[in-house]
Amino acid sequence: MIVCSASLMASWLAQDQAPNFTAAYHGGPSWIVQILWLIPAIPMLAAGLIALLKQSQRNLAAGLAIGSLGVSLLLAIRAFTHVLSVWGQGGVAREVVSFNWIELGATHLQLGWILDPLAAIMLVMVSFVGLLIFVYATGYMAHDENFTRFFCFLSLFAGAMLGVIIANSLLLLFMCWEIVGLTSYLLIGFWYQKPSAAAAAKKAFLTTRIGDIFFLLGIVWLFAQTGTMLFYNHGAGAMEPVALAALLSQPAALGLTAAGAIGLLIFAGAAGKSGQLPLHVWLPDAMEGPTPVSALIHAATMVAAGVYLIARVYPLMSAGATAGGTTVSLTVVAWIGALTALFGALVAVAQNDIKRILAYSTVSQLGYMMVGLATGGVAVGMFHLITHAFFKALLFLGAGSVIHGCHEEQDIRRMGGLGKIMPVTFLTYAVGMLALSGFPIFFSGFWSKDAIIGAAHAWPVSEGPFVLLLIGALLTAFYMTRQVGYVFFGSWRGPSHSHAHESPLVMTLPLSILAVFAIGLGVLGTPAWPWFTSFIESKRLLVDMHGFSEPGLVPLMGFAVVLVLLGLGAGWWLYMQKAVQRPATAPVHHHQQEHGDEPQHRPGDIVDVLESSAPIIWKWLANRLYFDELYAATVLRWYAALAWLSDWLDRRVWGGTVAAIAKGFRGLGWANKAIDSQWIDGTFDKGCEELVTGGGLLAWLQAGRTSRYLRVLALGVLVLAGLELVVGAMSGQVRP
Amino acid sequence: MIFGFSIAFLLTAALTVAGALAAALLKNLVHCALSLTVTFAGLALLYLQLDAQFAGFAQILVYIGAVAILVVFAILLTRGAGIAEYRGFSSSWLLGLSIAAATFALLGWAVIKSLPAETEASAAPAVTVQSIGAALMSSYVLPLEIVAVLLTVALIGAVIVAMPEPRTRKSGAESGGGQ
Amino acid sequence: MTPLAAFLIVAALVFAIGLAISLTRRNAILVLIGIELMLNAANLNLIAFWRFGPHSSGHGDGLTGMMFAIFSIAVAAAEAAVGLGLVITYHRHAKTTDLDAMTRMKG
Amino acid sequence: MSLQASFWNNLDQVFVLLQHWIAGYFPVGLQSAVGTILAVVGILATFPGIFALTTVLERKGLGRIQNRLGPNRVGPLGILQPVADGIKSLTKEDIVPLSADAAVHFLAPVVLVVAVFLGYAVLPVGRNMVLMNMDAGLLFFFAIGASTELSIFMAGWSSRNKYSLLGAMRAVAQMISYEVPLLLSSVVAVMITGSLSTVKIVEAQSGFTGIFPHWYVFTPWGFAGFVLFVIAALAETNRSPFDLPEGESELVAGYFTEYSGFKFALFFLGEYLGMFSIAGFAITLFLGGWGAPLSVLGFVPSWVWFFLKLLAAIAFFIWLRGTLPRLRQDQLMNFAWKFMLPMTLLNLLVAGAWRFLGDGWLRWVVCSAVLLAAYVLLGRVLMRHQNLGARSYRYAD
Repeated sequence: MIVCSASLMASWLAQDQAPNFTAAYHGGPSWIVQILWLIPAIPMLAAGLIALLKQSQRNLAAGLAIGSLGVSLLLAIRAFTHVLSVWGQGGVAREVVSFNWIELGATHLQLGWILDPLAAIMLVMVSFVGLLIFVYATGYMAHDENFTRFFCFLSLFAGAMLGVIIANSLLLLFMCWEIVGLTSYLLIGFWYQKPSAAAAAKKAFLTTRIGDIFFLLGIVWLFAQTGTMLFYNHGAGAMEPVALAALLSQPAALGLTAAGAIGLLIFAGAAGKSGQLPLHVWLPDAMEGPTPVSALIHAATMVAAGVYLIARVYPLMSAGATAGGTTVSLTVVAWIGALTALFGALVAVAQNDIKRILAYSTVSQLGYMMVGLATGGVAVGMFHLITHAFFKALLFLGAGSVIHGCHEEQDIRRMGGLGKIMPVTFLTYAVGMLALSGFPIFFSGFWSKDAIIGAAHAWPVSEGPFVLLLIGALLTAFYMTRQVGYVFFGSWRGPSHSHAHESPLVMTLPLSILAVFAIGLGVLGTPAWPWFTSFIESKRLLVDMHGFSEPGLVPLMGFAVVLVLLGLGAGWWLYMQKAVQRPATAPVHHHQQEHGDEPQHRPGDIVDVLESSAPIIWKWLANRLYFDELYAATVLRWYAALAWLSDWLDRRVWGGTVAAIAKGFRGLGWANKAIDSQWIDGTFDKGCEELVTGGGLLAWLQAGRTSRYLRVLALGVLVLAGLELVVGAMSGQVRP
Repeated sequence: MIFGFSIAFLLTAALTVAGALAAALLKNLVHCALSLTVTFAGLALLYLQLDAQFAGFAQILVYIGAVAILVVFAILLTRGAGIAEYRGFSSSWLLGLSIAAATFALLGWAVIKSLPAETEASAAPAVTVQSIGAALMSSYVLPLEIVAVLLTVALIGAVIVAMPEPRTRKSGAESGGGQ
Repeated sequence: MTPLAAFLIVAALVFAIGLAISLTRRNAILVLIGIELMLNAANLNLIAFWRFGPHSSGHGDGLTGMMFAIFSIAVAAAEAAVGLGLVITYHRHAKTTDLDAMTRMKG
Repeated sequence: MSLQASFWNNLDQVFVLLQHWIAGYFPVGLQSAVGTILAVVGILATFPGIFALTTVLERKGLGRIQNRLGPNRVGPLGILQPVADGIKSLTKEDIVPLSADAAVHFLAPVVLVVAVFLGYAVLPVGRNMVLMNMDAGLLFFFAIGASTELSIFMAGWSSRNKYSLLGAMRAVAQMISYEVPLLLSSVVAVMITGSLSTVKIVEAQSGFTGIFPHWYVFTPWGFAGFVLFVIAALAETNRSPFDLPEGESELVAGYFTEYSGFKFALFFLGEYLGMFSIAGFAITLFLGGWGAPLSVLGFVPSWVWFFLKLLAAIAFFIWLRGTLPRLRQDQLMNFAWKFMLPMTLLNLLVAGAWRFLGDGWLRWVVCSAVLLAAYVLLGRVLMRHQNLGARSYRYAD
């Protein structure tokens, strides 16, 4: 019944091209796929145009950005319906368009784009959420004088992100990936006047670079092994059996196959982008950017790019997996994801900056997605990605609305009682919070997260991730409740002179829409009607209530629900039932909130309940388990040490030996003074010469002398040419 | 013919190399520039001996007609003209010289080793100016366009670079004329 | 007819001299002159190979080598214009064309 | 053919026949070389002769224009004046300034004269009367012309004299600036002919409709090209009104201030030979070369026509010199870059249109209209910014 209804809907949505389905299969790809490139191209074009605008042309800029993304959204929906209809006809909707970009003799680099369920649903999600956030941003940034620049960056980001999604070539994906990174940098540092923002931008850029280097290595390796960068190319792509078999047959170091090694490298890139454990440090600081940016980039879309990447290369990651078994790379992904999930949840408990809490919850949720991918396959992870995109965007926009309402106050200890003041925000925020913490049945987060937990439970390798995820779920519920309790309950603890207010409609409207989706999306992925899974895997869709009666599913669900309720309850008991009050004694000093620092106490700030009970742990959590400090202490320290060492070498070893020689000679000279005075002068001069030469030697490397560079250049070329010729002589092109 | 080299070739080659050497060794910059033009002319003659009329004349037109003049102007505008600059050679000239010598040795070795000393000269290719023009307009039209753009950009760039800032308008005025 | 090797040797010699100029002379203009010489040597090579090589190469017309030379002449002209312009500007700022003195990037 | 026709024919080819006849006395191996040498001798003999003639013509002509007699002592009506000048310049002391750069100072005039003479190699002075009929003749001429600038610079710089240097700078700047329109304006003829060979260009113009010749100057683009070419040629040869480089009232004698005696004469010679050659090319490109102006006059030998046209051109130059005032440097440059260049470029387009519009009256209308409109508009635009008014005398009256 559902099937035919789905197919009916499909054929209704795609009447005009019902004839050329067959074309889509047998002949060339259908028109929507042909013009798929427009989806990213249009926002990029808009970005270019906006860049040409004057600072004063705000409305035009916003109009361009929103309009272009709107067009992209329409196209995306069209593509989505196309895929739906193909699926409804029972086909595997995967159409690719590829073309040669550069031809280097025999080898040529190919670019191309792809339309399959994965890409289609991501397209719709990104352009839709993006559109809402654009609208929201017009309200949020209304008072910023760099309005136009902001929208230029936003559109550029949207275009690049859509490009990442439709890319069918690792190369194209990597290009867009880097543009995305660039825009993220630009937007985090949007208020570059704030040193903390500038620093955060730099941090984000560099940290993600670390991942991207590995990613690039992986790409190059893959290209070297398979000779193509296309994912799917009618059997010749890198994600298709032939290439994969070749990769599997290739052994690499440490008993890994080439496939596994490349998978790990690519995962490093993904980890950098979506803040997985070693490389997560940039994500919380990224909250220095304007809130819409945090919502769009660092919650909904960009950070999901990593997950999407893993989903894209999933055939590679899972290549060689025995039935029910797993691969090395997937195991790594699962463990790292699980650890990240727990870590994020833990740290989020002890944060006081409203956006930081959300940031850490994002980190943790991304961990969930990774685990989902690794243990349950593409569909599970992607489902959580989609739902999370909606409710996390909702939460961030809500937070933004709160901040906006509280006059740029971000510390939840100085809010409170806003539930009455800004009702819309409160309600929507509560929806988002419940969805995030996975409140049963009604909220999308429940289904998606539950699917992940179920998958982790069924994972043959180890129970570890499963346990970690459960604890994470508990904590998630807890810290979200804590936050809501702080922000919306109790009484206003902020400076008495500032009065919070509800945000304008352009901000609350997107909130409401997102809230609807945060609730509604859940139905797509219930075990009874696994629409999403079968859509992604383009299987036939069946509905059966027996989906629930799989062994151990319901108990598991129940257990998860219990945990969630436990978390909620604890939060309620600690933060709502006796509302948090400001200690009446301490006077209020309202000073400029400095962002991106450890949450430090200021007089007038209330002491958290947990803090008073378990200060040590609290301190650790509040300082994010000292990760930044760790890096500062290790990586940075090493660099510093290296620099210092070279400096020391310069001074001591070079100059020092020289000086020592000189001293020695000098001493000798003094000793021989009585005997012979010529010596002294001689050695003296000698010593001085030595010193001079030593100094000169050191200076030699440094001076910016063009002629010297020329010389070195020429020498290098000479050597290369010589090598070439010698090799030629060896191989006999040059007759020796 | 002397050891298989036509006298004309020997003369032009000697002229070319002599000019280059003079450009390398003379103290006075203008002398360097002038001997450089001798080299250019010699190269043009070599082109003519290679039946590349068009290239040869283009060489004269561009290098002697434009580049040499440009160099000379630059020398005059940078006051490098009259005074034979003292220490014309950089401190570590020996290294540079050895590098150059090594380069020559390498190239010479490659040429000698890789080519038969006596290449039978194939018949002179019948290349008329028409054929060159046709080729420029047909199969080389894209490079032609690109070079056109490049030249335009270079023209504008050179003018802008050499354009005097407002404060130094007086001193820069003639340099604008020079470009 | 003079053998190909002879032309190539002359070209190599000119190239080496140009390199020597740009490596040993201190005046920026002279360095540019050296670069021009090197370009010319390359052109000579191109023409020589065009003359001695097979006359149907690349696009079927036996012109590839000469075209290459002609284009490189054009490019060399642009290069000279811009380079000398730069030298003049630098001289206006720093009152020197001595490469060894051109160690500052601030104008 | 009839006797008379053959007579005229032989008269037309007389020099060619002479050359072959003389060369005939030499062994076969040398004949081509001898023929070349003879042709060179011919050139070396003819044009300096015309130079001698021109000096006296110019002085007398200017004299008439300025309402005086001019040279009239040496020989009848002062015809032999050039001989006297030649003897004088040969016998005069050759002074080289102490601080001058002797070598360059000596080389400069030589280079100039050699370059200028080379230019004649591709100049067809009559039917079958060209030294080298090379495929890229025009390009050769321009390449050689470009290299004369160098000699002028050498002269100005080596003299160590501020007037010389200023003159040289002016001259080089001016010549570079006007080389562009010169070249571009001659390209139209090349476009229509489809060849760079001077001989082909002349032959392309040798036809007649009715009695009127097919000279390029009688077409819109040809006329525009001719005018532009002549203007650029005046500037290229530093003739008045573009004679700033040697403006006596400003810089004593420009770049050859410091030259005297025979070197001075060489410069003089070089200047005038340059003028002749460029005039010769103007004739070749636009005035039908050695072709007869009317079909009925076709029997007259071709070289006669060429030299008649040359003399007419010289007379024209003298007339201009006597008439026009001297420009200012900035006017000179503006004129080159803001008027000449756009017009020449436009002329190229017009010639292309002419080529592709096919026969008929249409192309006449279109081409003339475009050129006229461009001329008028450009003139308006350029004139707007310089406020021309009644001249105001600051010190007089």
